[in-house]
Amino acid sequence: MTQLIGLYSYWVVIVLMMAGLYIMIARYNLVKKVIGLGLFQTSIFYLYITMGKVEGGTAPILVEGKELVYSNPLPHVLILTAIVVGVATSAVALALIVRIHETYGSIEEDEIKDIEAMEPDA
Amino acid sequence: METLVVAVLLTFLVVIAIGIIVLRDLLGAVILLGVYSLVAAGAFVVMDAVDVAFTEAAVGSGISTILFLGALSFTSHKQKPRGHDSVAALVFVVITGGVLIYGTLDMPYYGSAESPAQTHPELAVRFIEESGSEVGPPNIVTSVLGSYRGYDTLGETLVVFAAGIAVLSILGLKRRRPEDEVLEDAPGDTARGASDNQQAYKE
Amino acid sequence: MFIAATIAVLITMALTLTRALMGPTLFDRLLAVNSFGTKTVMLIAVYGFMTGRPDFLDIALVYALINFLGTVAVLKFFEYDDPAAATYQEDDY
Amino acid sequence: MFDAIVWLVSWALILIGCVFVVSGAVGVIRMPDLYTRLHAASLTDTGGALFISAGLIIQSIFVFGSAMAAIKVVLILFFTLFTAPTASHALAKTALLSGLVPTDASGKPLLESSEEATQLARSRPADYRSGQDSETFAKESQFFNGELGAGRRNSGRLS
Repeated sequence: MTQLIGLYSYWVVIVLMMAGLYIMIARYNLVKKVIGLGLFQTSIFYLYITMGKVEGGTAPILVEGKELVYSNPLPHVLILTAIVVGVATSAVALALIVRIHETYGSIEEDEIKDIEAMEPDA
Repeated sequence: METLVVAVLLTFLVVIAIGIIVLRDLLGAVILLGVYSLVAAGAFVVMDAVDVAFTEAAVGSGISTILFLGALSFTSHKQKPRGHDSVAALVFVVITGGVLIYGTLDMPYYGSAESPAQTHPELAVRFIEESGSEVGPPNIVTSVLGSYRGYDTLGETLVVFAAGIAVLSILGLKRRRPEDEVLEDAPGDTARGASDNQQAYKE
Repeated sequence: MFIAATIAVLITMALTLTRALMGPTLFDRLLAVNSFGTKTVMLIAVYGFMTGRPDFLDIALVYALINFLGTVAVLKFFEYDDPAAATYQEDDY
Repeated sequence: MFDAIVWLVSWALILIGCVFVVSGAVGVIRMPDLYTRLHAASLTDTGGALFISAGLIIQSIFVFGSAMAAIKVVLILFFTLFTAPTASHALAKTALLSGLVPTDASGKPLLESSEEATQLARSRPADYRSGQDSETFAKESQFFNGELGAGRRNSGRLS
């Protein structure tokens, strides 16, 4: 039981990661793939923040004159960077998708492959 | 109570993720992704990561939703109603998940103060004890972000800058083409994008 | 008292989330999502008081604004998109 | 004594707010179509936020002794009171604009076609005043006074 409570958050994170991975593998729509990527990213942020939490602690903002337990600030810093970089990544991906749609008229991966096979110069 | 709130929010996240998988409509999926970020940010508040919650709410739920909407308005928001649920993908995902869950069995429990991440003398302990006198601001995350890991933040800014340049150069190329060619090339849905370009020319 | 309020808000969030997943039109989802966002703001405000450190209400403030922004952005999308395409009922699932 | 009053008042306010919020969520689940759900959600959202925030303001001033927290709660309340009705209005209007036809209690559509709904949403008060769109105005006033009222009476009799 203690194991269930203690590890529940990790397991949920893994389920979320697998949901994102499944979307990226099984869905042919390119925008949907980027959505899956976003899902995966957020679950990784969650994993890091879970590891920084200390039982009974508060947010790592110093309060004068009080002895408080603070949660670990290092994962927060790493994830702050990761969130911003993640959005930059998906922005580039979406821009590429818009260009693909202009060229091929489709954002379904298999249709694009068919078009490629028919006219290799396109 | 804290653990209960975290558990409920985590369950919400799983439900939303399943909804995103099942939903065939892209616009609905984008809306649900925004909610997903919002719930995750709420859970970050409960787990004491207030700065991360700020950023996740503003960037994950705000900016990225708007980026997705922009992309959808240039393409189409209907996923083709064909079944792509391949068994091989499911098997692969289940096996990977199983291996990862096996890997968590010897991880430190949620909230434990004795885990290596919490007790490393050069990292968390030092930041919490010394950053007030060494750097100054009461918010430890700010101190670490701006001072101890300042070059990291500089690199992050560079990445965002590079991404901005990349998006502009990917999307902006067609503006330099002659007008008629753009109109001929544009099939169906992008006609509106082309007319936007025309307006840009007039202005 | 704050515990009761937190539980009430969590139940509400679960109910609105059900509507967001059930649909049937996109507007229903959007309505549920907007309502869900307001509930998140309430949850964070109440939670701050529950733990006795109500310093983090700024986050609830940010959420209130972001939530409105998101809803209006999606609605703008509808206005510029083909209006007839928006009301279709999702046929599968 | 004073503490007891503060505790009682804030407790009552937060409880009323919770009742609002939960009943609104039940309405969102149970109501038959979008417009009725919107009605349930938007009104209880604003009401619930109002009462819960009032309770929190009393708590933050008298129990926590923090004026800053009270100001922040007031700001949250302020923004919620402005943005929630605006979002609901925009949602209803866009739904009508895209041709989602409102129905009465028996599920009978109140407008003949989705084009009519779009037209209804496109008509603007400014157009009535300048007399540019008198036909739509007549239709709309007939809709709101006649058919909707009839639908409401009808639903009263049915239930």
